[in-house]
Amino acid sequence: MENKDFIKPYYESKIVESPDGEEIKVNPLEDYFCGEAPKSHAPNSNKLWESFLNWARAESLWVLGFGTGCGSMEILPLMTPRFDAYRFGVQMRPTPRQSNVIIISGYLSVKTLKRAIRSYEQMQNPKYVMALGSCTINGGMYYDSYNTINRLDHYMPVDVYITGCMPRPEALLAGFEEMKRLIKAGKGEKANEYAENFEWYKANQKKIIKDWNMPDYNW
Amino acid sequence: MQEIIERISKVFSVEEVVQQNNHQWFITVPKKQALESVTYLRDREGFVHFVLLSCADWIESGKFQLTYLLNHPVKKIDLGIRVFIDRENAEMESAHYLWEQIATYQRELYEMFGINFPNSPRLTDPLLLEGWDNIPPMRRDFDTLKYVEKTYFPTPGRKSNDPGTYMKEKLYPNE
Amino acid sequence: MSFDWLIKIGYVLLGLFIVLNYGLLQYGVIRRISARIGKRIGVKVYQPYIDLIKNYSFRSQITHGVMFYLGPVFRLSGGVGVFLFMPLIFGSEHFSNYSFSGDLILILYFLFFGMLGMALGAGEGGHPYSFIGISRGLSQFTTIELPFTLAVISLAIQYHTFSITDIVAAQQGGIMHWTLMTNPLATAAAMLSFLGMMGNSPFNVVIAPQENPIGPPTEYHSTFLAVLQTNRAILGPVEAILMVNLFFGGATNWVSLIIKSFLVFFWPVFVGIVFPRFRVDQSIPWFLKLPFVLGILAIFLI
Amino acid sequence: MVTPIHLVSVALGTAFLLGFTKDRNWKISGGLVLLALLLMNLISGSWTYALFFGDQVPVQVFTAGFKPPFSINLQMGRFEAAITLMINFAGLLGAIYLFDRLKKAGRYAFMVYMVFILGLNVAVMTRDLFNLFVFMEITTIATAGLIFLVQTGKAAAAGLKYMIATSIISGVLLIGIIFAYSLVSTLNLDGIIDGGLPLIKGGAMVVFLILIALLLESKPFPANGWGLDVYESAHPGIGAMLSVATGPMIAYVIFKVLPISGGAWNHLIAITGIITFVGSNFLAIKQHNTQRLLGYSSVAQAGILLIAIGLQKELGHTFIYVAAGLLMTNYFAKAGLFWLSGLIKGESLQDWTQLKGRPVLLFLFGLFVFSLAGFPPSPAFFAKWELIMQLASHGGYVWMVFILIGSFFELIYLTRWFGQVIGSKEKSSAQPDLATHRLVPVGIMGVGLLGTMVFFLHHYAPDLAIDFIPIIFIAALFILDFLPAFLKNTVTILAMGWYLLQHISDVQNDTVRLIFFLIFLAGGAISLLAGFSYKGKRIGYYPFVAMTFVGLTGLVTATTTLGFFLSWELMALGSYLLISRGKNAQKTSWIYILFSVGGAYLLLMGFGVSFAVTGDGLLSSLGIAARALPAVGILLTIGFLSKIAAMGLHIWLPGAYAEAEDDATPFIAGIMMNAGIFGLILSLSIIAGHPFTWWLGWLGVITAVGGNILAAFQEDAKKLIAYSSIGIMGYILFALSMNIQMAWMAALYYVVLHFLYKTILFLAVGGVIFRTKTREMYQMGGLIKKMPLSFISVLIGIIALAGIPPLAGFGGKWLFYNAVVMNGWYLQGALVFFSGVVAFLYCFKLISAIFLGQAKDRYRHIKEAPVWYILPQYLLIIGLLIFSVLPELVLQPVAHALRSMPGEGIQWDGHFAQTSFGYWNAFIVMTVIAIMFVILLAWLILNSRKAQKVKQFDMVFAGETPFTPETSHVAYNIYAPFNKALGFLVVPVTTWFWHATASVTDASANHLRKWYNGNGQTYALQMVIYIVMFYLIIRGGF
Repeated sequence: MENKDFIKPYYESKIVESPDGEEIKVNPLEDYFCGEAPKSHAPNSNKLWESFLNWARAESLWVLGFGTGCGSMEILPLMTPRFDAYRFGVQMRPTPRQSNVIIISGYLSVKTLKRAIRSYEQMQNPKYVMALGSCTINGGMYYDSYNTINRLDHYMPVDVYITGCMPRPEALLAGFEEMKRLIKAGKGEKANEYAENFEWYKANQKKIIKDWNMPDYNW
Repeated sequence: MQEIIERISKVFSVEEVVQQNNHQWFITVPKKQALESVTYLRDREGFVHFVLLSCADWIESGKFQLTYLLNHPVKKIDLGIRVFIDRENAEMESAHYLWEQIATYQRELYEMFGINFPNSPRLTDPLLLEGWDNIPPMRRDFDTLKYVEKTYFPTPGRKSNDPGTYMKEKLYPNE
Repeated sequence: MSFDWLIKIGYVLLGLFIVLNYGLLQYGVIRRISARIGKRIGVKVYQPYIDLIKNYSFRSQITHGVMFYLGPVFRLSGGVGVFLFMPLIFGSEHFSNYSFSGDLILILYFLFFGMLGMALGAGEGGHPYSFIGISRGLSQFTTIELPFTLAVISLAIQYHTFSITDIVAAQQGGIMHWTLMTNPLATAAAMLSFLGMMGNSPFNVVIAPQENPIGPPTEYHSTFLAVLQTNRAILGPVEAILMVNLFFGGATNWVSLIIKSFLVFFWPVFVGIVFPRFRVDQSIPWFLKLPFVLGILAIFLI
Repeated sequence: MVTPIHLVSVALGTAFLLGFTKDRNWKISGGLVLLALLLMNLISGSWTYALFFGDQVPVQVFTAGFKPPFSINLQMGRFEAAITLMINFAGLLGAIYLFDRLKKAGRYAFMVYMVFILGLNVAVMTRDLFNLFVFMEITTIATAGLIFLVQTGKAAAAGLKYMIATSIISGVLLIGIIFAYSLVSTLNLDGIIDGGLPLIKGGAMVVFLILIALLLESKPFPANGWGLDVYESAHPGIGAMLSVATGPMIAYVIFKVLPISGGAWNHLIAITGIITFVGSNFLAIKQHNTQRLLGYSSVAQAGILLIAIGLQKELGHTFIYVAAGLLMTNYFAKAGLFWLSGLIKGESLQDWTQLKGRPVLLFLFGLFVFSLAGFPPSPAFFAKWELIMQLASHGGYVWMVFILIGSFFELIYLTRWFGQVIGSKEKSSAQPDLATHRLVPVGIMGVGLLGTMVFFLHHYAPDLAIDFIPIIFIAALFILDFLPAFLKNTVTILAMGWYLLQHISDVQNDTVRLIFFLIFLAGGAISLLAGFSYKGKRIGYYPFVAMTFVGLTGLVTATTTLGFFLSWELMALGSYLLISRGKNAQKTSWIYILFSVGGAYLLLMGFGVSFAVTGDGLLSSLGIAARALPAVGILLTIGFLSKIAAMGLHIWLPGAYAEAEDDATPFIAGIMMNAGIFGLILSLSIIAGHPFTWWLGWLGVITAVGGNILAAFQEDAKKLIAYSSIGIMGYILFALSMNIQMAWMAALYYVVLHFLYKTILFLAVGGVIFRTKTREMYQMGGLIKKMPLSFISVLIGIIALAGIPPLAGFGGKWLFYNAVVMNGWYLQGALVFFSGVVAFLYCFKLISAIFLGQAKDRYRHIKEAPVWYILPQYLLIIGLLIFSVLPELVLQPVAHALRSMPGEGIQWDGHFAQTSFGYWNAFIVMTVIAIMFVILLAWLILNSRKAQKVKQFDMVFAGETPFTPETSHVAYNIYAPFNKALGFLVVPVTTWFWHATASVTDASANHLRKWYNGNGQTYALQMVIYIVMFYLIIRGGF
């Protein structure tokens, strides 16, 4: 009862027949996805204007609701009356398109990394990464696990690290404050860094993600 | 419980009986009788709840030990059926027809230990490891640390402490 | 050469500016109030401004096609259009906008302009959740409109006109002349409809943030989203102003306009905080029960 | 003139001579027979000509040189001449057709054939009762001989049954004749009539015996099982003779003998006729054997002829046209069909698929079938028209109803048969037998039928006041059908344009008519442009297109009810034939024609009642009639409702629109549907204010709501638009039901609007289907990038449909609101607006499922719809935009035309429209919205000009990617929650009802036909029972 059809190799090339009987070759990776590499977007040349915009970006942190490891448990209380991150301009968004912050909350297995990269790439420039907990810094207690990464910054550019295993929500709030400070200081340009060092990041990612069945950049 | 063990011993050649505690027993049966005894326990003795299927790697004796843990919901007792299979070309009959969820356990064992369960549904679909290209990671001959050092850019200078000694040093330095 | 039209445009833009700011602040205040109900402190009152600026300040965008562009434009045109055809201040020639080009019916139908455009734009995004959200929204909207239509007809019977200005004029002279007092059934039906129109809980299954991430605008981001936000800041107050004009005596100055529309606007927010969400197949029959019956009574008892 | 006695002498002589020939000299015997028949034709032909067109007077021939009662007298009057001509002509063609059969059977067969013809001739001409009996006996025996010609057991059994039956008849007839002689001492018919038989004691019994015998001979339902068995098992050539030679003979004999009852029997005969007509047609529904079906049809035709004979007093001077129309149609068509059936291998109706791919035979087949069914311009059409009109004017409404019911049953099986032949997917593998001597008689009958049509058309021309040029044009298209399609398309379009220019002045003064005239012709010509996309010849497309449009224009230009009705039927037939060209259209087109004609019969009744009241057939006098009898208006209205597919009568529409060809649907749906509206305007304007219209208003509401909700649940693009049409028709019906000016303005506004956007939508969707080769919307998706032009037209179409400002659709809503409030139909109005919001559901589904969402692999290289599909769309879009900015172009003239209606209108001040309730300035609305839209678009583009273009799977999918376009395209059943909440409103009650009706009809017909069990004794018993029952009934009780 070998049933491998359940998950078909969807992205293999195939030939379909058009209504007129013409044969069409479809290569899903090229035909379904935009293959462009990311571009670096320079900040506005007007310093004053740019710092105004940075202020707005800093005061409006829309976080992608994406929990990777045990740290996601620490994000939920943020929104409760006790910690109330809303008052700092932080709120959760359900889609990466509308978010500008992604929190990698704790250990990141290879399988999750693939999804995290995809979500990160689907966010728009400027975007910020917050790494939560020791596991994202050096592997933490999973430093010798066969399936979790050790250092997040080899795969995506991290703006703020929050140490601890696990850090409490207060630490997270402090992290947000730090991130605001960085953005307002004009240092929140990691998205451009990612675009500029794109090949290095991609090589690292591809090194551990063996079944790479997606385009190099997920628009 | 004792009676159950006695009854089953009459039908199958039970090799070893271990009582873990008052409500948990383990018996070891030959590979050929494993699923028959599981079926027997389910249909005749009332062990209708399947708890888990697990594996231990006895690399020294070249065996994998599979444990089918069953639960008797009325008597509130567990009985584990242990089977030893060869480590080389490890293979076991699939038990998914007894409980459907066993198929998922078997997928896991296939992925983590490389045990083959012929005819088990979706056996080779990746469960946790997408695109794994090494020896199955739960086998004891797989060196995790070496693999990690090779693969995951370990932080230079990172130190690890044995939690036991480290806590003793920190908390009870005088003892 | 007369420059009256230029002056007219100037006042229209001024009105638009006021309404936009009012809308943004209003959303801030309402978020603040609902936070307080949840024992939180809540966002800054000017947080909607920041979000709006932030969204306009994204450096990169993606687009799925031409209709993806046009969707938000349709949506914002819908909002601004409703504003343009709505008389704001009774008795003020300048702040009655372009209401001379069409009456209440024009506004009722122009509300659909944005909806349709948004639906098409989101559809071009190709995201399954967008379609699900749209199909829910459209399904729900069919019956939301029904009590409101009945209320409008009831008003037409009562005042013998579809002109909003005339309806407001008929309500001048004290609270006892408001439609609220003279035709409470129609007011009730319309206010229940208004719950649905504003898309707050219990009628927010369209965007249902927990199960259907955010419905139609799933793919919308940065400037596109900012345009949608701009529209929300305009359309929300304008719809409230419509209710004020029809049922609460209209307004003769900006202060009373803002106070009244704020109170009207707060009504769906209040309900939304208190009640959980309906599924579509629950909300459709709901509108066909009490609000529909009220609407029918409003027609026959006026 | 040759004396008519030679008809006898030639036939008798030939039969005698044949005795001397030898079997192997078939050439001599056959030639002799043909020669004799030719001669007889010449004799009756010359008499016919002389009597009808010359100044010849009828003559009586006395065989023995004495006057009656001492000799047998033959009469040659107009009727005799015509009927003997029919008999002899059929005899000649039949002999040619049967030649090889007769040849094989030997000279005796020729002899029997001659005797048969002889018997028929004399039975027609004789004025002597006993002589009549003798020659009828001769005919009978000859017929039995001919039946035995097919040497099968079945034929032998049928022949035997025939003998049994006819011997009973002869017995009864003979007894009657004997008594008659004993009572009035003469056998001469005129003598008996003068003798006043019914007044003599016992005379009534004599009359009964004679007439019942003759009646039985005409095979009245239900005592006619023997006759049907004969039709079924005899050779088709013989069947034809029974139907077209014996039939007229019997009918004429009854006509001739009937006066002996002194008028007492006239209605009895008519009642027998109507029972036969309805019953036979009813039973024919279940027949699958061709010849048996034709037999039933022949019996039914005899029945309707009996009606005409029985009601000759009521018909007055029109009797001759009615009788001739019925007789001639049956004569040509039935002979043609019988003879055609001889060409077909196999006995079942299914076997007629052998005709596929043979256009000429198919044409003849269609010609015969539709003439029988009474479609114009067949003589039967005019005959039935006169029959209904005269019956109505004598208060014979019950007759009218039953005749129409019978006709409807007839229609059911005839059209189903036709549909099976042309709609069936598999073609019978057998080849028809195409011997020349069999084809020629069929062809001659076809030509004869056409000739009769011309004659009748010509006769009714002053009444019709129609233009013959279009009809000639249709005929020309039939003849020129071998030309390539694009040529025919060009010619058709040019002809329509020419006709428009020529005749626009006729309707210029009547805005309402002008609007419809323009929609029908200009709109039609534009929508026909799409036809240029098709290659090849498209045999049998353009003649029907032309027929439909001739019907449509006829509706507008007609001034008489007959002209209107003829156009209506022509349109129904043309569109039916167009729809039945679709690939899977067999069933739907059948349902379509049933509903169309069912509605048309109601119109016929309405016109009949109107004629009864006013005595003239002018459309303009309908109003006078309706004031006296509102039933006129109500009947007409219900008739027209079936055309606009009001709820309850709508089940034909979705299938018909969906299955018609993609370029035919736009003008069937967008243009032809307006015919129903035109009719409603006609009928509702004459009963305005009647309480009935209140119900109509509610029907409009139900139609609007039901149609729109159903549209939202469709997966088939064309069905979706079709249901949407039902919804719009509901709006219009609702508006027309209100008797105020504003509402009618709204209705006419909607007519123009619906024409514009529905044609645009159907053309656009048709173009998409042309490329994708599927109608299921969920199989499409993402086509916006491949077909942007189609997308834009659908977008504009749905914005207009949904009534969103600034496009013209809003005007409709605005007028509607005003009308609803002015008329006080608040609740109905609100429900109609509810349905308007429901329209959003299907509008969005239509555009999103096709154009938005995920593109499928198979359409990756698809091209934009053909330019000939796009072009008409954009022409119409230009029209729509002009109409949107300047609605007063239509509204002002309409208001002028409607100024006599109650209620206020719109005050115009430039572009500014005002009523006592509201105001609207389409021009400024459009300007404001356009400027604002452009500014906002510029603002967005300014802010996101650098946006990266991405492809279909570049979307957020919870960290995953979609698997396939198919699984990510949300288009199937997307309104499931809506269905769960409100689906109960649209449970298919109507469909259940019609299905139940159909199955009850079917089952009862199935049950009833067991009456004919094929047993000769039973048949004899049935005849005896019939006689007894008849007697008891006329005696007034049991």
